[in-house]
Amino acid sequence: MQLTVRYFAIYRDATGIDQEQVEAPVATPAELFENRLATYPGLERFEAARVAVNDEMVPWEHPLKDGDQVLFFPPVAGG
Amino acid sequence: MQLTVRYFAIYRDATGIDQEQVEAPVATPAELFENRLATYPGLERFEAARVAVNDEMVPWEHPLKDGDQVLFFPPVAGG
Amino acid sequence: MSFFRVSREPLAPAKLAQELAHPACGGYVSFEGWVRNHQDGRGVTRLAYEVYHPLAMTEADAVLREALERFDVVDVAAVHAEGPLEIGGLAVWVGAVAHHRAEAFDACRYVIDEIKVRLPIWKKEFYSDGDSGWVNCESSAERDPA
Amino acid sequence: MSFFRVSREPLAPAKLAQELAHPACGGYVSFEGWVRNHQDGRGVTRLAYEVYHPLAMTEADAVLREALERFDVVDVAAVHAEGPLEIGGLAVWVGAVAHHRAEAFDACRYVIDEIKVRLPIWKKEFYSDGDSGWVNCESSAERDPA
Repeated sequence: MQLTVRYFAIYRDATGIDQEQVEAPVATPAELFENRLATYPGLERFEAARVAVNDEMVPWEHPLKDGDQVLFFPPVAGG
Repeated sequence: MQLTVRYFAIYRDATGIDQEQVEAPVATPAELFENRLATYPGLERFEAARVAVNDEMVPWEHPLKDGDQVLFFPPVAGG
Repeated sequence: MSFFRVSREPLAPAKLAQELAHPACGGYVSFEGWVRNHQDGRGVTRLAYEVYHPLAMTEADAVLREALERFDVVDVAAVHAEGPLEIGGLAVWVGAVAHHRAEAFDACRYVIDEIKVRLPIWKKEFYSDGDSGWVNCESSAERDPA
Repeated sequence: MSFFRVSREPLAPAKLAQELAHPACGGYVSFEGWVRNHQDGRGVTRLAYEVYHPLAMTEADAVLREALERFDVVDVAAVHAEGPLEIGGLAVWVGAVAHHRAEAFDACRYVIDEIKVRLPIWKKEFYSDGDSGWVNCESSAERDPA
């Protein structure tokens, strides 16, 4: 599966990149995160971390499709 | 008993005066108000009306002393 | 620190907020009461506030002190207008600053609620039909002419 | 009418309030989140907000719509800062106008509460010891090195 992955805030700091193209045998954002963790050990799956696919918030077990853009959001802190 | 009486807002409109000196046989603000009502029929003892004596809020049955300054407050509407 | 004032000049909330600002405080809640163009179904064109200063100050100080005691706020303050106001004009401002916003909300609300019922302040409205009246002082005789 | 914006320019609450002003509305409640000089016992010297615009806009619109539905308010709006901020700077503004102030308080509080937990906005703090960190993202490993 070919995916675009985007990193924000502390995840950008942990990976050193804003986004990347990934070819990975994963079916869900949860699996994708584990897959990326192998490459970037600095990533951490905080309890309050969230994920969006194609600009919609989704559960970590949301089924991914080829070409999806996956956004990993670390815990937010607005206001 | 010699008293100073002050009128505010609609009570000033009803009496046409800011304040007056009154010599009256009254023991409480409630009695004083009734006494003034005889002179100024436009006065009305609203349920939310309040009275202060010498710049302290008091009950309508507060005992008056000679020389007291009595303030009749119609219902307030701040804010 | 907390302050209450009566003002014949237009209220400036941004400046007032600055007076409350404190580098340790993150949450500021304010209430502004604006003059509305209607009241009880009647058009209002302007209004005027009368304030009896000595007791307004005493009572406002008590309200602010109560707010500081009841809520975990760093500061609270209020300013009330006096004299004539146009539609949209600012009649009253209340500000509260706290470390936690919930306390700032509660304190601000407490202060405006108490100000409205406890301070010797009266509001005269001027209606679009040329009439005028003191708010909350409608005569029962006038209200029910039958 | 209701609006949400992300701003790299300093927020101007007085102007924002004017955008909400309506001649029929008497009660305006606002919340301002100011940058504090401390957090969890550490000195903070400045901070920076990162915002993911597309979803921040979508989510903020949903929050404002919910507030308009749940509370009897005439309008609500919010603006959030983006980029670097100094101590005392304005991180977020929320305003609500209503005929009755209780509804304005409730709506304003709802909007800020939801903004803080639902919008994709991240806060990086710079501490007086030279360190820095993303708020709410402290690593459990760092927190408990043993």
